[in-house]
Amino acid sequence: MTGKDAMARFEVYVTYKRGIFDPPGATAERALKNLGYQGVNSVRIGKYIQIDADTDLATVTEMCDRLLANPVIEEYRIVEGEA
Amino acid sequence: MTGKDAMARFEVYVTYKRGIFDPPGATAERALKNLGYQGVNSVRIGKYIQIDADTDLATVTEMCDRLLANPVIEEYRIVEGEA
Amino acid sequence: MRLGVVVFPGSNCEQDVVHAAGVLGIDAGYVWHGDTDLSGYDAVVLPGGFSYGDYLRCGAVARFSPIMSEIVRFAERGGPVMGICNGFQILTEAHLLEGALLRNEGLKFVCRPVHLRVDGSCDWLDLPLGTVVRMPVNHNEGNYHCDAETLARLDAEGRVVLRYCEPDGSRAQGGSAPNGALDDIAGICNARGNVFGLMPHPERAVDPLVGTTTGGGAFFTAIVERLARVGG
Amino acid sequence: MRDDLPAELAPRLAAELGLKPAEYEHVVEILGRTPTVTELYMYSLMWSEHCSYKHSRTALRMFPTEGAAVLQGPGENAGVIGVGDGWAVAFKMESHNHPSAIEPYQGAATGVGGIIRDIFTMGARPVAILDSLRFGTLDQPRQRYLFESAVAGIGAYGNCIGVPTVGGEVYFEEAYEGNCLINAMAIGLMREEDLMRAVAAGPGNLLVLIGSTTGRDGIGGASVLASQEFDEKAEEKRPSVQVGDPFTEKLLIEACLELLSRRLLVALGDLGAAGLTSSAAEMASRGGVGLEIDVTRVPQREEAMKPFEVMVSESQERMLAVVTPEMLGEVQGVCERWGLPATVIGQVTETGRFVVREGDEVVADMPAATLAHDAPVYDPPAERPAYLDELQRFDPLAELDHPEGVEMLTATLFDLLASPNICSRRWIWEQYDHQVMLNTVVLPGSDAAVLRIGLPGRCEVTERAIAASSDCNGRYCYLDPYTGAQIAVAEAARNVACAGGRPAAITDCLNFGSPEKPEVFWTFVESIRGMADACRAWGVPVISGNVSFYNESFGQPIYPTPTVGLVGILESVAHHTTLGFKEAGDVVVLLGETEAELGGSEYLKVVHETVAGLPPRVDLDAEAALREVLLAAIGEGIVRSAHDCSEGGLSVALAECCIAGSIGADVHLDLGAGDGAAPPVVTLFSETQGRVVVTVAEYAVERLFELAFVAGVPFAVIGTVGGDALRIGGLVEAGVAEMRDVFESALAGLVHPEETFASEELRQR
Ligand SMILES: Nc1ncnc2c1ncn2[C@@H]1O[C@H](COP(=O)(O)OP(=O)(O)O)[C@@H](O)[C@H]1O
Ligand SMILES: [Mg+2]
Repeated sequence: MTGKDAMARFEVYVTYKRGIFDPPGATAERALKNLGYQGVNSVRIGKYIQIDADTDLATVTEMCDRLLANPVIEEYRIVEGEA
Repeated sequence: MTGKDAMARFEVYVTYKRGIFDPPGATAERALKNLGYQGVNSVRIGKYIQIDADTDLATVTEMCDRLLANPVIEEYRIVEGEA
Repeated sequence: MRLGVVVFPGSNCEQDVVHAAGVLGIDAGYVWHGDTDLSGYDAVVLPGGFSYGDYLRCGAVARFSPIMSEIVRFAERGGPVMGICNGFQILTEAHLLEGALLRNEGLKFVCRPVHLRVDGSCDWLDLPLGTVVRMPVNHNEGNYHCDAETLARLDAEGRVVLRYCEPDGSRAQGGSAPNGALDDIAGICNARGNVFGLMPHPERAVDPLVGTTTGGGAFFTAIVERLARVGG
Repeated sequence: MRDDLPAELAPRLAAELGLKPAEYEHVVEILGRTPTVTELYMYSLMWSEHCSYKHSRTALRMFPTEGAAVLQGPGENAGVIGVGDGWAVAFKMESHNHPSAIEPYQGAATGVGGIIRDIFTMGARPVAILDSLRFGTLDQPRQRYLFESAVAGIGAYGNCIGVPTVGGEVYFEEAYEGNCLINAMAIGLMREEDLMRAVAAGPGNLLVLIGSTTGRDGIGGASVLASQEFDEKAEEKRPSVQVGDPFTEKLLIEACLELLSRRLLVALGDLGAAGLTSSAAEMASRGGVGLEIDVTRVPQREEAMKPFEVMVSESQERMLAVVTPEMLGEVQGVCERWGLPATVIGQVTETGRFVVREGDEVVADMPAATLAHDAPVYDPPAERPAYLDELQRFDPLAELDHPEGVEMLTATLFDLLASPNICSRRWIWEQYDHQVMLNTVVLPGSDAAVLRIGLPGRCEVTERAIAASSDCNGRYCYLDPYTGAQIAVAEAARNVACAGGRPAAITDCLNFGSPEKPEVFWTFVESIRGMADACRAWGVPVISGNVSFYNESFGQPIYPTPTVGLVGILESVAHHTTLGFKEAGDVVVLLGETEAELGGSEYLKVVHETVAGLPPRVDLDAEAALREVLLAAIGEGIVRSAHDCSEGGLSVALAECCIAGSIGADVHLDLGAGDGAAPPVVTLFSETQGRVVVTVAEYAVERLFELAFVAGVPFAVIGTVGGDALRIGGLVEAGVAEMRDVFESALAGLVHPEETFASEELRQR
């Protein structure tokens, strides 16, 4: 756990919830297959957000809920590390 | 290392190279500060791509070089795991 | 002389280019992305639109269309190629032009007329330097970027053909550049000068009835004139 | 036949799905047995308000729907009128209010997708979109978020499919705070002989599903959401949000139009609310045939989907075609070329029954026509709302103090120009591609958009053009729904006439609260009566439309909002007219007369924070006469500019003409003298209908006077174009540049106050 004063890096992974259609992912999947990568089974495209901040996990969670992810259709995962 | 026949999950993180202006990231940073999160130092927004495929790391690297990332502006990192 | 206008899945300005060509008396036809043959065409336009929905990255998927290998060969032979908007993005993804087009700085799609200053010339487009033209832009990813070295080279070789500017041709202020492009770059050409890409839409500035502006015609007639000169 | 629903559980599931007990009994009666799960889902959705119009059907019969030009009236996916020279135009408006309130970006985007499919289903190429939007006031962050996201979503979809968004309207009122309105209208163009109807025929013919795969997204989405009141529970309904895929839509447009023009299809229908169920049931019932569908043949993007899920999924970007077995190969070839799956999922039968199988097992078997036609019809009680008396009794002139003198009146004009309901909408339409297809002759920002008629790229342009406008002032409708609805039609018609178009037909989107509340239902019926009377008087039929009920939050209904989308015809595109003043020296004429009508005005709202009084009256004959004079003058080529007076009244109209033309004007308005003198606020801000500001060159003044005089339309020369300020003698002194600054920057300023920025754009990937 990073203290209140040190800069930490939070990595946020935002993806569509299960069951929500992901057109960019579907298009990338088709494109990869067309390029000959037959082993590809599925592609999903989400967001990867790096936040360098002097704050804590609870606050980053709040940021996600308020701004960075759209709770209606997306879910997210936060990983905390060193900046 | 996953064998040629098992399905693996490759997680690809695509980010802008250093020095490339990232408009969504910059806007998110400003917005978070405006929302009162003063501790935020920097926000970068990239792509998080999940590929479930029966293939190997070298091939996924090739996919990134050819399609999933644009080497002129982006760099990427691949993490291999279980599907 | 016949202009080939490439149709990718998701292109949506191909018909506008053909219409503009028609107004200018230029013969034009459609080239299907899945084809591999450009014979019969003397120049190629990659039109605007949203090839493959602009998903993943604008132009990233379209550049692998079968026709693209042929377009690369056509360009290598010196054939005139113009990429408009999404066409410009595809040309950069295909490495026929340097740099890349990022999200607009304001994060908004922008459809409005802009002023452009001619700052360079390409092989077939040779408007007097300093000329100011007005044409609409219509994009979400028109924010041109390249590294410092490339920029210096483009500048030194006079390959920045168009820059966003003020109506009097002076440097674009605040809101005048629609997308935050590096050095206000709106259009560039390759080293040889035959491949030209631009974000604004010249085809929307040809027919006076539906153009708020005129001045786009020169971009098409220039190709014809060049071909007439070299006997294409 | 699968028997998967114990008789004692069936009524419970029915109730959960929104079927009333009597409706459930009716289903049992039709089937003669306990329904299966799949059947219950199918009936409940088809008989939902959204799909069956059970509360509105009777009232909608008041609309005139016939006319010489009408090729297809209400009842199909879109209405169609002939516009001359063998060209026809299909158009329709539809709401996506409830999905957008939950997820504004995707809700608005998929709203555009849905209405576009209605258009090309008819065989028409979509050539224009208009969007009609209502939000709460922009001082609320949530409202800014909804507004920004909805605009971004509409843009993202329309821009991607290459159909220009050429116009629309937006209002910000407290009444829409808990329930925004997102109405989208689409217009398509075709040759008359290409008109296609979604009528299944020919037993043995194949049902082919074209486009996207089917997932659980949007199960019960639009239909469930749009048929229930909107409250906290809305949050729980979230999984039904759908994500739009405009790229696939673009491919569908191209593939379907190619299939239709090559005459490869027997019928084509789009999958909208209630998905496959509705599309198939409607096609079958129109054709009087039966259908059989095997859900295992439907390409699915999720594991273990139940038959009912497949049947009611609202996954976007899908079309259902009826194809003869001989044509199947060719149809699949066309689709493959466009990169679209085209899968046989069943066939047409002669039984008249809608049969659903899961492999060999029958999971639903019912008379097809009962799904589409046997929904109950309700005639709910209507009662005039009690609040109307008090609201209407309010007399703005007597009960309020009004600004006077040049300084205060000018300041008031500036306040109005900056009002979110009046200021420039440039911030919106610059996010929309409004020019693609190269047909947009009059761009957004004028009274109506003008599109020349011609299919893109073929240089097949004609002399003709169409003009389109969407209008509805909900505040007027709140104060008096009958008059308010008439004004909606009147304003749309006036806008189109100002652009040079003769009104031809309308579509509508009727947005109201719960029809089960007598006071709401009364406003609904009154609105229809108002629109119908205006349409009948002017010979302008209603050819399509949509009803959106249950627009309420926490029991509070929105303003009655019967949005009108009107299309008019220009015999010659050369006659297109815009609002901006053109040349110094031109003479400014006011056609029509100003009355003391401040009730419901933007002036009352902005200056006095009051919404009360009687809305302006409508004189149906005077409106028609005014349009005729205008169209005659435009046809003679003497009109330099034309702009109608709407919100903000004459002063705002004059200011808009100056701003658009970048030139001032000197105006003198006769206030009368002594006791009869009109208060300046009436002259400047009254929103009396039936008025148009016209400019003509000096030589043409007399001719315009003649035309007006003969038609009995009040005519007054009120000034001259010129200078760099709008001067209204003794009342207003306003520089054009200052007015432009305020007018053009107001909306952007309200959307992007520095303290917050929560934009959907961040969420686009
Ligand atoms: N939501 C919108 N989308 C696109 N254009 C819009 C929108 N709202 C307004 N406009 C355009 O702005 C102009 C002014 O709109 P409005 O004030 O509603 O005009 P009017 O009072 O003449 O009906 C029109 O050209 C209209 O089409
Ligand atoms: Mg108007």
